[in-house]
Amino acid sequence: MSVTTKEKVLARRPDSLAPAVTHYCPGCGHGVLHRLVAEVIDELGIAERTVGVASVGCSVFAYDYFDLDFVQVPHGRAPAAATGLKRARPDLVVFTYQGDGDMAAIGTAEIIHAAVRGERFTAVMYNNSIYGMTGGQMSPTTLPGMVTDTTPAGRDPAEIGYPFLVAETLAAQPGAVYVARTRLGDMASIVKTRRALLRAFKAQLDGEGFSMVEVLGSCPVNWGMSPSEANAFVAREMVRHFPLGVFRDGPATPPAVAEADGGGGRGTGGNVSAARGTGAQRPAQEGTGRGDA
Amino acid sequence: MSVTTKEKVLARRPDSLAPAVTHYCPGCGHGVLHRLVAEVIDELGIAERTVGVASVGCSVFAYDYFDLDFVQVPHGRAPAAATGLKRARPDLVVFTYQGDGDMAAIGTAEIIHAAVRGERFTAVMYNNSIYGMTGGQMSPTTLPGMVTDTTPAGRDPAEIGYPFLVAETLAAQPGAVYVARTRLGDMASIVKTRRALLRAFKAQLDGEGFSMVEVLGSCPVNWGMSPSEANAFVAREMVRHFPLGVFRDGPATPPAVAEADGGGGRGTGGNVSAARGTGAQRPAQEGTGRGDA
Amino acid sequence: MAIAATQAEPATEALLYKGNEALGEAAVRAGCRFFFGYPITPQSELPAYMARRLPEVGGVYLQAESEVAAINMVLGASAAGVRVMTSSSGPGFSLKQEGISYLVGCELPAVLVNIMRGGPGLGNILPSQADYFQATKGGGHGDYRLIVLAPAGVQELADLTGLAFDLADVYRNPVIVLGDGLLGQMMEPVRFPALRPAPDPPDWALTGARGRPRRLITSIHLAAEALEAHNQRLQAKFARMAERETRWEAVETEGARLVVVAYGTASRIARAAVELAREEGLPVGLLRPITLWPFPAKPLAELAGGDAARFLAVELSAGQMVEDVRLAVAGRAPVEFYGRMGGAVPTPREILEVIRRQLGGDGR
Amino acid sequence: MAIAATQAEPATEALLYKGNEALGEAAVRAGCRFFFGYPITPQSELPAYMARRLPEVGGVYLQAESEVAAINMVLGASAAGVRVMTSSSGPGFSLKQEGISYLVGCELPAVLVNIMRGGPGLGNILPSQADYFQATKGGGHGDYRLIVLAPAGVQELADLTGLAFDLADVYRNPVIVLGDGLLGQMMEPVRFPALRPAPDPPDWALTGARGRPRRLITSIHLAAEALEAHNQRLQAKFARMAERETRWEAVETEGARLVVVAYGTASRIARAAVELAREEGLPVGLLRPITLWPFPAKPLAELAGGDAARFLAVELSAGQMVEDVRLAVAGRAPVEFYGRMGGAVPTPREILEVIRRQLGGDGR
Amino acid sequence: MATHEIIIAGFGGQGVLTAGQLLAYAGLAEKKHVSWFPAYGPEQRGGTANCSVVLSDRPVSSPVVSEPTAVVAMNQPSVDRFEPLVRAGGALVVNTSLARRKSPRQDLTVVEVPATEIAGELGNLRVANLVAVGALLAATGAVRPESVLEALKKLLGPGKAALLPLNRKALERGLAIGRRLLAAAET
Amino acid sequence: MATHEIIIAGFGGQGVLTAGQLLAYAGLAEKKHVSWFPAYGPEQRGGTANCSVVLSDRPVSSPVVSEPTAVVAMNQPSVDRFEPLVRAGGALVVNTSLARRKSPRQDLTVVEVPATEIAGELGNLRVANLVAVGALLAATGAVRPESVLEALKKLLGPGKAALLPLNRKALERGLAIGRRLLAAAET
Amino acid sequence: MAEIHIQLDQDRCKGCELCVEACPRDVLAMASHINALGYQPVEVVAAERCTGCRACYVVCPDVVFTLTRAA
Amino acid sequence: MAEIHIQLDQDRCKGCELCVEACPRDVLAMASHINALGYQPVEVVAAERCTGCRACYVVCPDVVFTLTRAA
Ligand SMILES: Cc1ncc(C[n+]2csc(CCOP(=O)(O)OP(=O)(O)O)c2C)c(N)n1
Ligand SMILES: Cc1ncc(C[n+]2csc(CCOP(=O)(O)OP(=O)(O)O)c2C)c(N)n1
Ligand code: SF4
Ligand code: SF4
Ligand code: SF4
Ligand code: SF4
Ligand code: SF4
Ligand code: SF4
Ligand SMILES: [Mg+2]
Ligand SMILES: [Mg+2]
Repeated sequence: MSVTTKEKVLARRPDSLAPAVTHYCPGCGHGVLHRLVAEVIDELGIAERTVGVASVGCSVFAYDYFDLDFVQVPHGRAPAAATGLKRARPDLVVFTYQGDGDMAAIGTAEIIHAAVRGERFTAVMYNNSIYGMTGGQMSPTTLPGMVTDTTPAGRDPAEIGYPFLVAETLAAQPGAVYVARTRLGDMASIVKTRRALLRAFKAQLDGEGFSMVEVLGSCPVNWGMSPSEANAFVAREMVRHFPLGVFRDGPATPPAVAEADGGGGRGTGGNVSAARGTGAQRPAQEGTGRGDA
Repeated sequence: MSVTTKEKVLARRPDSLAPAVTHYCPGCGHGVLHRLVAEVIDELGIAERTVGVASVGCSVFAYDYFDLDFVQVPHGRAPAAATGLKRARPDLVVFTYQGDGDMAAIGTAEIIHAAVRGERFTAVMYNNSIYGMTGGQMSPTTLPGMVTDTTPAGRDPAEIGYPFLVAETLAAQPGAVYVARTRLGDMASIVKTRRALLRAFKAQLDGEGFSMVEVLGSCPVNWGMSPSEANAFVAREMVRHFPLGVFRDGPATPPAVAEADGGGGRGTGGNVSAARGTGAQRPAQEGTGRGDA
Repeated sequence: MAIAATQAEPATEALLYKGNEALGEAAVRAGCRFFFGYPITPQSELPAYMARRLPEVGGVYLQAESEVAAINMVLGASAAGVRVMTSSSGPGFSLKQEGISYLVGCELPAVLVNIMRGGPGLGNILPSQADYFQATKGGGHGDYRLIVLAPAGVQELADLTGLAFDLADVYRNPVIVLGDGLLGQMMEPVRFPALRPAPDPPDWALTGARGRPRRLITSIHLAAEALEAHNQRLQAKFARMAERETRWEAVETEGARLVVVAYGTASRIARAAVELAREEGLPVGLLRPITLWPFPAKPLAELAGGDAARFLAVELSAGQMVEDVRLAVAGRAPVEFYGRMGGAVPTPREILEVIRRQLGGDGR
Repeated sequence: MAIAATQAEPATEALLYKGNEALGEAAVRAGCRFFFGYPITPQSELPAYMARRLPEVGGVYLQAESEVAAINMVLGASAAGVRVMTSSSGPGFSLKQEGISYLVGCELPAVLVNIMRGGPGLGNILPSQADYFQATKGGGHGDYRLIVLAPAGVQELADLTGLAFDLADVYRNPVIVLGDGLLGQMMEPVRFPALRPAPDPPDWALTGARGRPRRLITSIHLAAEALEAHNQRLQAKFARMAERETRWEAVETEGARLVVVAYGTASRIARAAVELAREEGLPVGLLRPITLWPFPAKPLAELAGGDAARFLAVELSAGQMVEDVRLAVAGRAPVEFYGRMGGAVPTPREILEVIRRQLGGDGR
Repeated sequence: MATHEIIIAGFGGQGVLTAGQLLAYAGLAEKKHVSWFPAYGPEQRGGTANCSVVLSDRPVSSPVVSEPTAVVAMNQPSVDRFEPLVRAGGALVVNTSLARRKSPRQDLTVVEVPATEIAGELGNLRVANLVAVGALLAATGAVRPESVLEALKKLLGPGKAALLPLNRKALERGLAIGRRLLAAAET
Repeated sequence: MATHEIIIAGFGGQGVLTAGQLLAYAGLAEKKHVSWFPAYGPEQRGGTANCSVVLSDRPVSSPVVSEPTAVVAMNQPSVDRFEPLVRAGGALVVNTSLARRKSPRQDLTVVEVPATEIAGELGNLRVANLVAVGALLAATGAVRPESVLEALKKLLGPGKAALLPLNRKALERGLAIGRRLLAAAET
Repeated sequence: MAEIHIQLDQDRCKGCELCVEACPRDVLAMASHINALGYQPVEVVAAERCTGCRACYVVCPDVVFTLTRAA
Repeated sequence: MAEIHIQLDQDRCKGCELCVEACPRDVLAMASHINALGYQPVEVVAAERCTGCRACYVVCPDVVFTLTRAA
């Protein structure tokens, strides 16, 4: 069934998405997020110079689903590999696609230092509060009380803390230029996610620094919910622990010096590059954190 | 020359400090920080149940200088080892003593997750903006423009970012109960550092969560300065990039939920432990960040 | 040290257990109360089991932020004198190599589990034995040796796990339990010994220097003389282990002209092949190393000096243990290799074919 | 691939270089433009050199946040098709093992330097050869092999570094340059070949799928058949390497009754000892493996089949390479071992004593 | 037969792994040597699965069955893959609801049972596995049906005891069909 | 002598490593085979240091000198440690400003020179190493003094060329003292 | 509104029902047959009601929909 | 103010001069001799001026000072 030339296309698979059927469970948001990334790449017309870095998690086979050059790297290390790639060929557009376990646990140091140094790639994180691929173990982003394979009595914050907030932590790093958290589920939230991804890739194209979008999504299978229930859980519960919003949007700046003396006049006698202006650094929350963002 | 009983002791080596002569370079602040930690342990009367965790850096031989049980662990992993120790024997008082390279580079994931989970030990970090032990390479906390062995033209923030702010980043993690940054040099700043250490160990004794003090100090040898110049550099330059202050002082709370709905009423239907009150989470800066703190 | 206890305590009824879960239960019964791990297939049932089970006995399961953190949590807990375990598979076990080298240098006991999968890289999650070199020759830096236990069934997995804790404590050295996805996932009946309480902290543990001089645990010895002396002490310890702790099983090796050498999962299939061969009247035996280090070189050398005219190493790898067989046999008889890789598992009949070819003399 | 180029280009005047710095310069001349590392003694002069030198040739030096990050930056850069290097010592090299296994699985070239120091654990910063097993048998998981080059002097260090890049590209496999603190710190004259430009990206590199089908670099093969096939391809490649790339130096081995086997730094001292022995008229030769993998088993076997009545392996370790010597000699002659550990370096006379004892026949 | 080497294969959700475990538990209760081993297709989610079960009066050598004495094939791919492996004289149970046999091997005892349909009749598609197990027991006598029911009781636990009658019924339907077909074949 | 195997030893700050490098550079300029190897005490900061320098007309085997043909000992611990190792007939230069000899070995050419004091006279304690090197050259002729000066020029580079005269003076003072002492000894 | 053409790639559908829920006009429903993946796929039951709002396309994780409007 | 007793463990002193700078009363100065560690250590040159303010002790990285006051 091909689309005839007489028709106006309202919606179709983006070119950067390969036609393969994914291995994702029914209703899993990874598929939606893949499509959004592909749409943004198409919109920016950068497919021919984009390289993706696949991480280890359910999205490990992302390389089969995008029609782009791809490399698959060790668990958690996608930001390091992306750094190597981008430093080697700054003309490429580079993005990582990672899970919460991948980025918020084993890959913590790599993502933070990418943000500190202002590496010019875009990190996309699918946060489903669980290790999906290995069968549903706790992640650092698991919600308090959530029962998983390794928190059989529910995550107890008194023992193992509250969820790790990746977007906020990265937004606070000096080399970050765009950091946002969005969610999937309904049409409006998906459209907002697309917009955030577009801004993140644009930030990379501008060459100013590190960009990242954390996307809250479901894992119906390991949560033991129907796809629809799982989406509702994202909208109702996840956002209470992970506020949606843009946490950084502006040129890379050293937060400390900025606070101390307004960002000007620093330098310790060495080759300090021209001081760049102090961008907006406070979270500009889009929604109220109550699931309506 | 022993002190006779007729005299009042104004100042003497704390008992928890071993009499060994250190291998530190003349004027290096590690010696002062060792003494302060020992004084605090003496003051709290906890020497007999305290275990130190030595990291890799110039302070690797800290175990020879404290009169305490000690274990020396791989570079950057002191927070993980301290976690294991404290989880195995919660009755012990456990602290790590780490450098900026150790904690802010290779050990980033370990220290952040200790703060996320609220591990009940105290981390002490000596931040001299350089890898002292290996001969003066750049650290993630090296100042812009600073010339090191591996930034021969000075750290260029446009290429490798501005310094990583460890205290601020840790203070933002949900399991942190006390996080401060102080400096060494003059008497007043040293006394403030001692006070911060005391609060940090007390927080551990209270059993509420993770505590940490980042102490700005010198490396005269690798900075190529006299001890006195080096101290002046800390007071004048370092503090402009690393504002002094208490960044967290209050019970562990999940920042996100606290922001979203005031910290009450959370829970996702599982076993959420009794919600604890929302402590002060905004940095309460002690000084102005201009070296007079 | 109560090595005997593990074996001697009255066993409970036989229960059907998955390998990974039997491993966990056996650890708990051996007095292990602390587990630090990071999820990875095909060992994930083990952490999940520990997460359920340890709180019941007053222990702690903690999911680390990474394998690197996990092995160093183990180091910290071990320094405090408790029985502690961690577990992973290929990629994660590679990340623990620095920590393992430190554990040895610090002389800290711990039980480390590797449930092997297909490699290199991410590979796949199917059974493999390609981490033999890493386990036995030292994947980490420096001169060191670990006892490596290679169970071939679920009961033995449970038994050797108990033994692993005892050996780790006796020698103050980490012990590896090396299995693969097949062993971890399969179910067999198992009888566990009675629950042992967690032992008291040993006299080197860090417990706070109350009423005694402070204790220090470190792997640093700056002077060449000091580090050489430390290494000599370690080497003497390794020599003692080699002398006392070598374990193997010989199946119909007496009078065998061909001796198949295989461990773990591969030995199960090799054993079936040997049975088929015996049914055909072929003079074939099986030597099954139970400790991969220390490797049972002596029994192999004796067989090579005796009736055995040739050896056949069978592994789920490109050929790793076969090097140790060759070292043991030292040229006295040909040593052939048959292996499958990447998660492929041979059938008994496939091995029987190889045996027939060997005995047919084509290979000579 | 321009292997010959490295050797054939007109050499510049001899310059006195520290080993670590010569390594860096040689890498730059071989077209390496990217270095990702993390400081550790005794290799720190190398990153410092690269930090100064690479910007001069339009390259990038980046100090990673850890060795784990460094090896994965290498992976990323290699995937982009550039010549790239990383470097470390013992503890840091252990941390790279997962990444190394991935590089092999992904068939990505890279040059990895380990300037060994005393272990296990933190040990000390003195010269050692105790990471031989890790380098040659695979410290990471899965079946894999790397070419391991073991230079014995600064000129050879420079030459082999150039060769390492070429071999890595030819075989699409990482290559290890294995030295120790002594080699890294010593100065000797060195002549460098002319500067080569960075090569164009090869036809598998990720450069963006402009005008061609997309490319994929991965180590994952989920099905047993697929991963076995991948491993078979890799093994075939390793076999080709073994056939073509074995390198060694034989010094007066002809007619020698005792052959000393030593590599790298130890071979320098062993050579002095052999010279002393020859001066005394003792029939002693030296076989120096230049590639540790593939190991020069054939020349050793030939010597064992010829005049050599015995072998003496000399290492700065508890005895690692000696296993490969034993495998090569396969029982045809006794193989003895002499080693020092923990940074201790033997004197030539000390080795001469051992040689005398061996030839005196006490050991027989 | 001293040793039963059984493969039970089907789609991911058809309960083939559980069916195998039931046989192993039953064998254990009968003091046999037993082993159970699961295998999944390369796809992680959904896809196919099978398990090897060995029941023997001597210690089990290989737990991976390569030449089964009996196969239960719950769908067509399983028939295609495993029918050729069954030993001569062995048994093959085919779930005809989801599979048609391919090669009519003459050297096997074949039991064709519409397990899924019967389960549907019983009101729960999930008990198709027990229907098939019933048929298997009819064909092989590998373990006694009562042992399977005992095992089932244990596996379900007190929480799900209510499901027992349904499962028993499924097992019995399978047994009955199997016995009937075999009797018919013999006559 | 076809091969000079030299050890230069002293405290961390005494420039013993640089002195050794100068010899190696000089040897290289004279087309000799050369090697230089530094060694530090176990203390990282300050402490003692030494280096091995080999100058030879054939390829250098071991770069680690264990039986030196000549030793320059800038302080007492260095005399204590290295004097016993010098080969019979070899040379020993002792910085008498910071060391007294222990065993008056008769089989050595000994040059005692107050290098630190002379350097002090010259206005910079740091050139004591060159005074000692001068004495060493007088005793061994390992390389020509001009080669050392050439090497020095290279090492200092244009930036520090101003230091050249001072260093030259130090070298010459050492040479002169050495030659005088040796001449005295011969007569 | 017959001008909207909903093209369904039914063999990709995993039957998650998210599109059915998302459609504001009840255009979609689950079919009763099983597709190649083993799922009951979505089907169009009231094409004439479709407004071309794209919600189905946007929420579908498996890119089952192609929507066109007659020009 | 002779009541303050400054006890110096001179063999620990590394001659960094930080105490000399820190002393508000110029009680301290660097000695001319070399100590066991190879440094010119600090010495007390005007004990009578000492107020017992502890600055020297507080800034000294090498715990050279013990300060007592006659009771
Ligand atoms: C070094 C290493 N450790 C562990 C694993 C096992 N592993 C694979 S995916 C994964 C976590 C996946 O969780 P997440 O990143 O949240 O992705 P999701 O599957 O939830 O999308 C883990 C722990 C591995 N492959 N490598
Ligand atoms: C795994 C590993 N990587 C690198 C090193 C080398 N190393 C030792 S100390 C150090 C950094 C020390 O810097 P810092 O932590 O700031 O402490 P400082 O010496 O400045 O007090 C490094 C990189 C090591 N020992 N182990
Ligand atoms: S396991 Fe969870 S995250 Fe993974 S594909 Fe299934 S639903 Fe998606
Ligand atoms: S190198 Fe720097 S940090 Fe280390 S002891 Fe010396 S002055 Fe202190
Ligand atoms: S485009 Fe809108 S109205 Fe039409 S089917 Fe899709 S969701 Fe329903
Ligand atoms: S959202 Fe997509 S996959 Fe889900 S039912 Fe609708 S068409 Fe099928
Ligand atoms: S106590 Fe105060 S006044 Fe006395 S010497 Fe010390 S700094 Fe000076
Ligand atoms: S501060 Fe301490 S070490 Fe420094 S000069 Fe004074 S007494 Fe000596
Ligand atoms: Mg996840
Ligand atoms: Mg530092």
